[in-house]
Amino acid sequence: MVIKIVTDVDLNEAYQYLQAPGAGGIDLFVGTVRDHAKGKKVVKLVFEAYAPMALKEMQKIAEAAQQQWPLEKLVMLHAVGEKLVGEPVVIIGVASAHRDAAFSACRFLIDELKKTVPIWKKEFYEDNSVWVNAHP
Amino acid sequence: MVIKIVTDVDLNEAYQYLQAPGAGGIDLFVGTVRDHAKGKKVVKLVFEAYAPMALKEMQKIAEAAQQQWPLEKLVMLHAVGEKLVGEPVVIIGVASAHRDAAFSACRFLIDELKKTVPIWKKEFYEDNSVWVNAHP
Amino acid sequence: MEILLFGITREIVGGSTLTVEPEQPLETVGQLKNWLADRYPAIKKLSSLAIAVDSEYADDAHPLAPGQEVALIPPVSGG
Amino acid sequence: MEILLFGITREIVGGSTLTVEPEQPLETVGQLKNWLADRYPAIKKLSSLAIAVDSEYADDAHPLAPGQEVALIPPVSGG
Repeated sequence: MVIKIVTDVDLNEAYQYLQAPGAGGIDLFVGTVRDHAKGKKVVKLVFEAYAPMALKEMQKIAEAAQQQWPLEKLVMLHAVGEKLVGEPVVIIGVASAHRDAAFSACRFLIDELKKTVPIWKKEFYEDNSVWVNAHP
Repeated sequence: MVIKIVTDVDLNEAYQYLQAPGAGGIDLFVGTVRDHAKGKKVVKLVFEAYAPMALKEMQKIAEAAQQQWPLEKLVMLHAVGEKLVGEPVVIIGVASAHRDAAFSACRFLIDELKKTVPIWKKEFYEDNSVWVNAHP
Repeated sequence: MEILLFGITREIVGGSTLTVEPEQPLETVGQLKNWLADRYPAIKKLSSLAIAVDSEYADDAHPLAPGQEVALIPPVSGG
Repeated sequence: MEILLFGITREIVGGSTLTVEPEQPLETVGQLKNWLADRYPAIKKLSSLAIAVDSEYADDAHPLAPGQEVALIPPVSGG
């Protein structure tokens, strides 16, 4: 199990960690910076993390996934700092003997990450910027 | 939309095709050679395709996915020839504005590919070999 | 008529193409399937057998005509 | 007591840490939340506010003690 908060997330690095002779299915989710949000043009994102706690929370989610599905390997990489349109910000990867578990676990991991892991995203539009989810 | 039957599938190539400024979620499925099947040790796989028809069938599946979900990009790569344990044999990738569509479409594409695309897999064990699914 | 063979059907017949020379013309996909089953009992043991005409799945009623590309499609196992 | 600030709470307070010097000791997470809400009305407008003690989410009843690492956790938005 590899869990990291880094400046740049890398797909090849993630894929490397997912190698296992018993794995037949690997699902990789890559979250990237989209050029629009809520009808506005997005220029860039800035991510900030409370790193020690974020790593702990990611670890908890990963353990929950491992209890629920038979996983060979698991990787969670999240970027911090400034990210431009098209750049990857988060990579979740799961290797399992069968694809069912890989898809389900990967989906679970990204959904839970978004709910509990102390990482914050500021969206910069052409005219202003907003901390995502901060206000109702 | 990129659909190919190739000697070696490549994750970076697939990821390249999935770049789109409107994409926020990319889901990649990589099918790899597992070291066991039905309780037996697998030494290698050999894939054979009826390529012109396989490409047509993959195209149909891709179009069905595009009708069902709002997709920015879609890639399906399938290998032919001999593949050893750990090697990737199929890569399915989908980029969409939101992760829901990316996960659902990716899952749909690999499930359908396994049902209809004329590609055949021979599993080589230590003592014999079998065309997968051939017999009840 | 020459038909393309793949996977286990290639091994059953012992070649990647088979020249079909029936006594009476085979007019449909269904008739071709029966002709094959009579000559290659191993084909009857497969989980399923489909026929593609011009690289599209064709049902039993599908007519056969000269110049078509015909292929046997044993149970697929890609992915 | 010094608390760590992130995201919008860092901007509301205007710094990445806040030294909390209450007139009366804050004994629980709930009391700290009330103290903050009184001094920073903008905090009350957030969708939610959690407190982490020693890098774990802590509920309102959680006791505060010297030597703990305390952090404000505004609504998260990773991924």
